[in-house]
Amino acid sequence: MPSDQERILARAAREVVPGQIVNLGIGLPTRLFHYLPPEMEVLVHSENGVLGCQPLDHDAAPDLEMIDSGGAYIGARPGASVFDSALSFAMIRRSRVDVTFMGAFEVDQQGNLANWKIPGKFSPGIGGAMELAQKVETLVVLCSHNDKHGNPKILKRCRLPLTAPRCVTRIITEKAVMQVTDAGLEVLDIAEGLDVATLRAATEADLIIDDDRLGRF
Amino acid sequence: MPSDQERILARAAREVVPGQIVNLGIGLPTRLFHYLPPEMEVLVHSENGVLGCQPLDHDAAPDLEMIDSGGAYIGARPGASVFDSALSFAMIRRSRVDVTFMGAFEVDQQGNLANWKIPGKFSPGIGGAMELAQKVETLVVLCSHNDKHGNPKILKRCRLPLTAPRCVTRIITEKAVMQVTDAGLEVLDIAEGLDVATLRAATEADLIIDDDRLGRF
Amino acid sequence: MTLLNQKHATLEAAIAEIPDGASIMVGGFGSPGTPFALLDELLAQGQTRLTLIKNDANEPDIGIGRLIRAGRVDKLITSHIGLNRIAIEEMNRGRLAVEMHPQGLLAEKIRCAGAGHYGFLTDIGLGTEVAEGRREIECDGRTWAIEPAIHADVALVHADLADAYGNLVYRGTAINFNPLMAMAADRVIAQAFRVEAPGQLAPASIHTPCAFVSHIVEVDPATSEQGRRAHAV
Amino acid sequence: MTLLNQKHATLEAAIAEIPDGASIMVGGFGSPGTPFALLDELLAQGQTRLTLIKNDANEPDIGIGRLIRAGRVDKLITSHIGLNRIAIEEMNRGRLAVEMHPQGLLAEKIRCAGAGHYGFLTDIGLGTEVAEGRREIECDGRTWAIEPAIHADVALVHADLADAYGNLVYRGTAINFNPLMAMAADRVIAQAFRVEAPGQLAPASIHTPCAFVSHIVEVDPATSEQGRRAHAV
Repeated sequence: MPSDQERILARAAREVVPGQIVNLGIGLPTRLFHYLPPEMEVLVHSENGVLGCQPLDHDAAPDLEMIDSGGAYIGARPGASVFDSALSFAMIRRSRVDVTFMGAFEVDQQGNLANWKIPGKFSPGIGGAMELAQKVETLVVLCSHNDKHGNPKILKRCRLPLTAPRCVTRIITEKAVMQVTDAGLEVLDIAEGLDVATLRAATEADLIIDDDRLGRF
Repeated sequence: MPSDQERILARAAREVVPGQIVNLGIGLPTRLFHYLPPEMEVLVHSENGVLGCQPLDHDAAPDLEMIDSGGAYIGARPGASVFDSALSFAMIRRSRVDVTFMGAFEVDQQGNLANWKIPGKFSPGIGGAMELAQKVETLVVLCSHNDKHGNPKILKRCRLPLTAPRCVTRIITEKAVMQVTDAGLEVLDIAEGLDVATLRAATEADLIIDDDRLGRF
Repeated sequence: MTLLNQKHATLEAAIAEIPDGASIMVGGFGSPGTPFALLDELLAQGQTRLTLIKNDANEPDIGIGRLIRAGRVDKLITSHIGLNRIAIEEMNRGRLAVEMHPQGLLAEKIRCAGAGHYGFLTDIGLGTEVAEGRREIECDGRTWAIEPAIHADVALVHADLADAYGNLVYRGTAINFNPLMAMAADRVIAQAFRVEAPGQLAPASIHTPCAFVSHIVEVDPATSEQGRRAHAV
Repeated sequence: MTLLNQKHATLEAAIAEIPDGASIMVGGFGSPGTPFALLDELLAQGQTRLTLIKNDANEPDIGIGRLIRAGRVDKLITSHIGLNRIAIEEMNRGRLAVEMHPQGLLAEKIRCAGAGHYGFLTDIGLGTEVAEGRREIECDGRTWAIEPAIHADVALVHADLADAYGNLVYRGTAINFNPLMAMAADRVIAQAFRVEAPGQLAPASIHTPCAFVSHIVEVDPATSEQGRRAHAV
């Protein structure tokens, strides 16, 4: 049986359209890399200055000057380019990256995202997350539905400092796929074997669920 | 006997120090190019995006994608680079060009320069002159001492719209080499065979002349 | 949305997407970098009431000079038009609106749009005629002028090499405004003398990454203005 | 003044020009592009009370991590220091002043200094904590934050190839902040794995033209941190 993370990643891979430019955030999203078919014409952008990352073969000696923004050694696929940090973020601010996948500490039903700071506990700096969140048209959050204490991460309103307001398009957890709409969080898919009541109980946000249209994943 | 222009250019060539980065304005200054010894390690900057212009051999077929800002076909010397217009002007605004030679309609004893517009008669746009004039540390004006009607071009105060205020370092005409100082225009060199009274008569600006230190060219 | 694998286009199809009244950035400083094939197709298709943004006005009988001559340009945002006497005449007669900027500021205003900012603060031109009409602001005890970014609907650029995804490599002094404009316009149509398969261009040699390019059109150097003649300039 | 033909320098001589209290930009995103040899020489020479400007803080035992650990850094202007627990501890204890910026704004603030402007106007971070303390201005009916440029006394950059005039070519993701910093600092010291004679680098492949570079130091890849080990990051 796939782990929760594998389930999230397999579902997330279905969001990617051939021909797109995709950014993968540090942590779980970076691993989405391995779920995209190698023959798929997608260019993975990494904000440290590369468009066209591809996973390294396990036995390949890494090129020490080729990393992604998470610090992993990468290869470059045909059509790849490398560039400076100003150009990399120009690409982001001009919305030339089609979709970004990001982790979250908290996300809420208005589409607000908090994923960079826990005051007093964790504040290493925002890195490139703010500009990606604010300017990339489609932002897909990949995260566990609840934190390690079981508390909901999908909230009515974020309590932590925001990465960007009203930036999230879609949320994929091990329990559900949710779309941010003007009316609130609409559940598109629910995990195989999970019932709606259990999903609601694990979620603080109000969920819009149309049983007739509910998918499984 | 050399023409007036040849005299100006030969004297101007002596201003260039090996190892420098030099910009040559459109018109007379562009021809300075041919007065620099080919073996001299100088990189000529042209604001359309090249550092390291060199004159083309007369019989060489031009590379149609290599021109200077005046539109002449050029070659590239060893160590040359080409770049976009933003980088080219970053180089200018950051004062990385050591010296620029420019023509003038008018120049005055405060070091003000007017070389881009004659209201009602000539206003093709300022091009790159303003940023060069404002930001390059050493600006040497190369121009005829008087206009074609014999009127002085070296004035007490410019009457035409300025390219930049207080930007001129030195002025070289066929009659004299003049340095802009806090005290006014100091004559460094006077043309062979010219006397001081004649020079003063051809000049509107007040000239500071120390007979004992006056050079000839 | 980017569709990397669907960028290769014919001259006709690429230019046909441009409507009347469009604002169009045009690469080039003089002839090098001017996308002559794209401009000639634009002339042939007849779009009108255009706003053009280009360093210069080319010469009367080539490039944007032809569009100006044909009365298809309402407004030109530029730095220097000294080599196009027709453009100067049209300007003086009030038939062509011309907005002039110092060349480096024009480049930065375009680059600023390409970087996704509103504008920048400069000291260039303070104390001159160019400063008239600009909004100024005090910062750290000095005066700065606000220079707003310049956007456009479309950019027409010329590259030497491209790949099918739209990565571009320029050559010589044909770089000039092209990479800046490719960042600043909503739709970017690039002509190139050769279009390679993805993977044929070295990643660090690419001047404009494909993310900025909408359409790529291969043009024959032999039939292009660039290849046909040595211009006066 | 530029002296093209006098840029080649030893590691010792180039770094010896840096005084105590200098502000120093350091290229690199993680290890790629970090000028390890220059930083190790700076550690050896003992300059102190430094202000460093770098995307990240490297890791505790390499690059600027060593300088921070040795107490030589008063202030760090950065984007993310998550991989250096010592830097985080020093920050939390108040022994290291840390000024954080979103990564793209940090890059632009440096680039803005390199372009010779005072600052730029952005909408990045409006409505978040990052906007606190920034001066804002209304333009065209919207609010924009003023982001002043960041200058430095010195930039330390890493290139793959150079020529003796100081033209630089970077490789892979080692480009990152290096070309921006080379424009923004008053004095630029570049290390390169190979220094060629002028003319060996293709003009359009040069990322940083020599006009921006003060000193060029050849470093042996085999003795550099870049070549010695694969880092965790």
